[in-house]
Amino acid sequence: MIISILMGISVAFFGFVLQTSIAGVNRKIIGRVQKRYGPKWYQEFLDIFKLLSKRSVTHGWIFDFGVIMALGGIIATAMFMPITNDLMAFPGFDNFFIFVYLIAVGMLGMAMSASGSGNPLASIGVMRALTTMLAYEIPFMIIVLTIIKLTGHSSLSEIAMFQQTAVAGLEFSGTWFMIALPVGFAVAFLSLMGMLGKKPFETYIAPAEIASGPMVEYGGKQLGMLFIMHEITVFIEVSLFVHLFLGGAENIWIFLIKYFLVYTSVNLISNVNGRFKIDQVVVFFYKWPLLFAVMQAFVAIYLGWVI
Amino acid sequence: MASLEFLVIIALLGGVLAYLVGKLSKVVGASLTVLVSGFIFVSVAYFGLNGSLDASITYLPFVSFEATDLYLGTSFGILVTFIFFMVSFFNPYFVDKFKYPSLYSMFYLFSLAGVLGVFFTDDFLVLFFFFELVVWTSLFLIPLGKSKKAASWYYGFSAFGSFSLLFAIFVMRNTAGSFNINDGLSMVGGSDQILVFILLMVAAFAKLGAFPLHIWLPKVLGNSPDPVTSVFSGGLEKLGAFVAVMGLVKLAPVGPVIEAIDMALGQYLIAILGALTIVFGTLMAIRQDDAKKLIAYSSMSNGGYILVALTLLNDTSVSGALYHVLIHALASTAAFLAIGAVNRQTGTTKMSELGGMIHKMPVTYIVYLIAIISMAGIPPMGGFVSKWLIFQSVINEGMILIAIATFFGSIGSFLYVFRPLAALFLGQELPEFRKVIKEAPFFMLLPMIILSGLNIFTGVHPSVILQYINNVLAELGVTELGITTWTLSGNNGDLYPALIAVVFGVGVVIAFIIFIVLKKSRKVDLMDTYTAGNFVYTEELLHYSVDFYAPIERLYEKHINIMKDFYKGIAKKVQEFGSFVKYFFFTNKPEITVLWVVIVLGILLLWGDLL
Amino acid sequence: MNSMTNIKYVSSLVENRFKVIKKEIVSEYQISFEVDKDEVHRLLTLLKLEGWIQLSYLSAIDWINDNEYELVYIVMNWEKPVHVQIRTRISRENPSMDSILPIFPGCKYYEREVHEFFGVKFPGNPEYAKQLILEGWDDIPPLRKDFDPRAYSDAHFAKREYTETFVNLNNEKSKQVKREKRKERIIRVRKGGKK
Amino acid sequence: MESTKFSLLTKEEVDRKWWEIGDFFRRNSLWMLMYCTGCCAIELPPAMTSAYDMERLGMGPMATPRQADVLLVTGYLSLKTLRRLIYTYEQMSEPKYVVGIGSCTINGGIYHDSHAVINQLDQYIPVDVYVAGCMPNTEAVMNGFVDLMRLIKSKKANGWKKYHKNNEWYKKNQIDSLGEVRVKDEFHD
Repeated sequence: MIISILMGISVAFFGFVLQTSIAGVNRKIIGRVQKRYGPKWYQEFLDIFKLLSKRSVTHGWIFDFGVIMALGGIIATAMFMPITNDLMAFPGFDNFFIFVYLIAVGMLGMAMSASGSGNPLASIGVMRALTTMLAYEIPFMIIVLTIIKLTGHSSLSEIAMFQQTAVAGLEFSGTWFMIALPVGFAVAFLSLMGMLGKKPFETYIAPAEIASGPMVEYGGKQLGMLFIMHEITVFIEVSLFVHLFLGGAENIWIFLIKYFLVYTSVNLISNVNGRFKIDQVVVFFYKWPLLFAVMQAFVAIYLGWVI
Repeated sequence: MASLEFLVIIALLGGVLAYLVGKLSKVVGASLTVLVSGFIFVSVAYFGLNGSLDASITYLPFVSFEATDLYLGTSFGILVTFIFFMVSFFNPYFVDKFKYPSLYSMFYLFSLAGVLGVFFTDDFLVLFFFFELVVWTSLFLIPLGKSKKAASWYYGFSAFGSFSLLFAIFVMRNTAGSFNINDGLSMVGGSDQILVFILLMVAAFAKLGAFPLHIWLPKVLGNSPDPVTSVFSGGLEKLGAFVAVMGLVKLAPVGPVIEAIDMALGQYLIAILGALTIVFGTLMAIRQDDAKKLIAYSSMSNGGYILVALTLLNDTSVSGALYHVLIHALASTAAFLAIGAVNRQTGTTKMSELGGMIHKMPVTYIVYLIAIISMAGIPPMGGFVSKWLIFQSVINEGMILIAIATFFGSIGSFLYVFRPLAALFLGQELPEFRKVIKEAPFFMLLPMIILSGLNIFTGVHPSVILQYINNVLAELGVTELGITTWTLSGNNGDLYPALIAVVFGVGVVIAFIIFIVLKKSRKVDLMDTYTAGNFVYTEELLHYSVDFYAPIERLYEKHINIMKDFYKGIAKKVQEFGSFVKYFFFTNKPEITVLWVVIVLGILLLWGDLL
Repeated sequence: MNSMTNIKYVSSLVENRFKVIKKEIVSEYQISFEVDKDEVHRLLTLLKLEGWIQLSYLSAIDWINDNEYELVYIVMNWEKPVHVQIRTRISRENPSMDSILPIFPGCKYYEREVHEFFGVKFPGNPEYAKQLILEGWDDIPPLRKDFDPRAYSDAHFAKREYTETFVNLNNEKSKQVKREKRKERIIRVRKGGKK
Repeated sequence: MESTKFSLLTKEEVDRKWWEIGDFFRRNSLWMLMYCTGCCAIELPPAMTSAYDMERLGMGPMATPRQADVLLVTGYLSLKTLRRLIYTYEQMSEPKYVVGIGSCTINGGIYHDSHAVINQLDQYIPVDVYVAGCMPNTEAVMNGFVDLMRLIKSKKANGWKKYHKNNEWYKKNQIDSLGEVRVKDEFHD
């Protein structure tokens, strides 16, 4: 038990280091796309440690407690995440729903803390974040429903294994769901962009509009902890995607490559986009992605048409 | 051995006694409800769990109770008496505000007696009698609050439900030959079965406040006094779930089986209605301004989950439904009690008028926080386990449309439960409440803390309770859920709730260590916030609580009155039809009467032999 | 072309009914009339009825040599694209002008601004004396010609002191006199200033 | 025994070491709050975008004073603006630095004789780096930032400490020029 928990903590730490480095590399890539030199690849680390070294302000106990709850919830979620087929802390309990709902603890903590700061812009940001969540989760969940129904497992590593090797008795096994469910993949990719708060859907951050939304009152260590939380959240969401659609990973290098590709493509796409209004986000997700998700689910579950 | 009859008589006599004592002293009369309901809860729980409840009848006429092995009734009975007991702690504090305080105590205990009767009887007529007892007593509890009209809405829908229940009873009596519940439900068949199914479902929907019979629920829950609201949400609504279990699980599945999803048509239609209940409740809850109404709509939405889960009829779903009944009773009662405490201290539950209660009422805040975490289905609280079970079965059946609704309800619940949290407790501390507000008195906090503890316990160690629910499943003829001491196994994966709680604890400890080793923060005032450099001196200007979800409300606000307009339209059509009939049949114009006489005579002359 | 007919229309409209002291066609979209102080309200009422429904601007000019303020009202018509300037002169001693609040309610803030920067009083506007832009101003209104901004600046704001000395090349007599006056005023302000 | 090579560090020395490590992070990740009061702000877009690319130094714009490290004052400051600037400066989390860009912040520039514009910024809040010029070149602006980094490295950029130490002096100057910093009228309720 203790070893498993230590293992989980190291998974969370690995996720933090990995995502922070890849985010730095991505900043460099985006810089090059914009014909700039770009920052150092370890710039994100510098930013986070700088924030942790500053002296911040606090608005009362709920302001701090929310931040602790947010970071704690996200670390706990990351501890369940499998990295490769056999590199995980709690084999058998990496249930998909744990990730979806345990991540919400972190979100709730952050929302609570932001509202507790007494700044109206923070509350507006929280409102927008929750509304965006209502928009992107449902198409994503429908696609995941399809996957769980097809594989018969809700455990991430089992789903990944299912995609890696073709077993004789199992239908559809052996192909990545990225290829098996192409429409679903596209929908889930859009949802992933919403989850990561990337650009057409970054309505709840909107620095020029509501002064970075929920984070408006944070500075110093609270903001640093929220940055760590954000990096781990991105790690969870992207690796969720890797395991669900890209067939997981046999070893750590494959995981790194897949992870890098998914995150970089999300980033590149988001960088050529503007920003939606909040009601546009909802209408967008409930129009085509939801329709296509339902179509894909129907076709795959009832008709059995899977590539 | 404790006799059920004895408990019912205790409740009734206690009610009368509370009335008499309440005439002398309001508070003592109300405190009597705590003692009586506490006694009843303890005896039901102790003897019920031992399986040694006595069903024999000596004094009460016509009444008969089930033999001891009734797990379903016992589990519901323990839950609802527990809710009554917990809420009764609030009675002494609220009884001053009522117009008829002694009557309040009496009716409170009478409805407890009714609830006991409903859950433990084996006779349909007795069930109907106690059902009506609950309806009539609770009917008089509602108008003690803000609105008398809410009571009439409640009465209208309840009467509709009661009559359809009565009709179903008569139909079953016709086939089974006796009023015995199990005989009636198992022997009825053919077209009678469809009729009984529909009638029972109407009764269940009316009591549970499910779409399309939901209109009374927010009105009653929003307007009745706070303890009554809590009792309704945690206790009395569960009568509907009880009737739904009868109709959906005990009765054989109704209608032709749909091949693709392997489900009977009747069940599927109920599942669709349940899904609509979830979506409708969620959307309406998002746009409420009154915190009580908001939680009321959330109760409606959770009722939808129970219905959806009961229709699926497999081990995970039925156990999920029964567990959800428990979880929702605990969570929504805790939430209503927390809001009730705020209401008592401030005098309002409008979210646009309140703010910053956390600084004065931190315990109430924590209670509410735990309650909403459970309600939104976030681990490590109980709501996660029940929602996990329900999702497992929904996904396993592959029902896409139902799944959309359940996912929507679950994500939407984050939205609406967060709203009172932000508006009542967080945000700026408004000056008009700053001085007068104190934390609620200890005996109000006690039930809230107990409920919170149970909310956590149900999420960390659900096996104990699910073990008991497995007995209920066996009794209902459903396969039992796979449980070990710590893990649950669903259709496509296992869950280890305690592990999640431990890991969450580890995460929080790590975060806390990071927080504590870093430099200490400088404390600033709540008003010292980023305002783009402007000087703001008024708290209201920095408190965002009016029209919180305006952007998303705007997308559907034109369509919110659909059901109300539908009922109004029906009422109008009935009225028109009535005047039409009146014009032709009950007119005072002689020529029309003559015409009818001629037509009737003509028909008799021509086809009289056939009639 | 059409615009010139608009100009003609408005000038005939005004000149037939009012005694115009001075008329100037600024451009094909703008015309200016100078009228007597008493006629402003009637003229603005007429123009509003004729479609000049928007008060675009209200300001003042300080003609210190004439010992007069000139108030300028600019109104705009959305159908006939012509800005009409109504100019009127009021005395500089105890300057006062009846408010046009009943005609154009939007003048509320313009009048407050003019009062703040020139000290013109607007009886009829209950709030004209309230502070609008200058927060906590304690001197004579700053856009008056007899207000010396430099002296105010020297008295209130610390100047950077340089160790090097600079020679003033343009050392004419008249400037010296001015400088002397300014110094006196600085001392006066420092003594009399509220701060 | 008297020749112990490895002596324990005292608490001050440990603190100093930590502070130096912190300084390394701080100078490589300067987040700016741009208080674009005047025309010098036009020099910031070229400094941020591909021409000079501020991000390679780890600098970037931030939305609120709580998150920022550097307060950038670009150009003249009217009395009204100065009130807000002081309020904003006090909201920033420490350590915090101020960069004044343009002549107006140094001695009033071309607005030196205006009744509404202050002349010398460092009378009211401590300024770490000035960038002279009306307006300064983008190279000069970038150079100013590099100077600030150098100052942080050599521990000379301690304006925020001065503000604590000489708080009464700053407050007196503010009150002398502004009357009161936090104004209250009909627009602030």
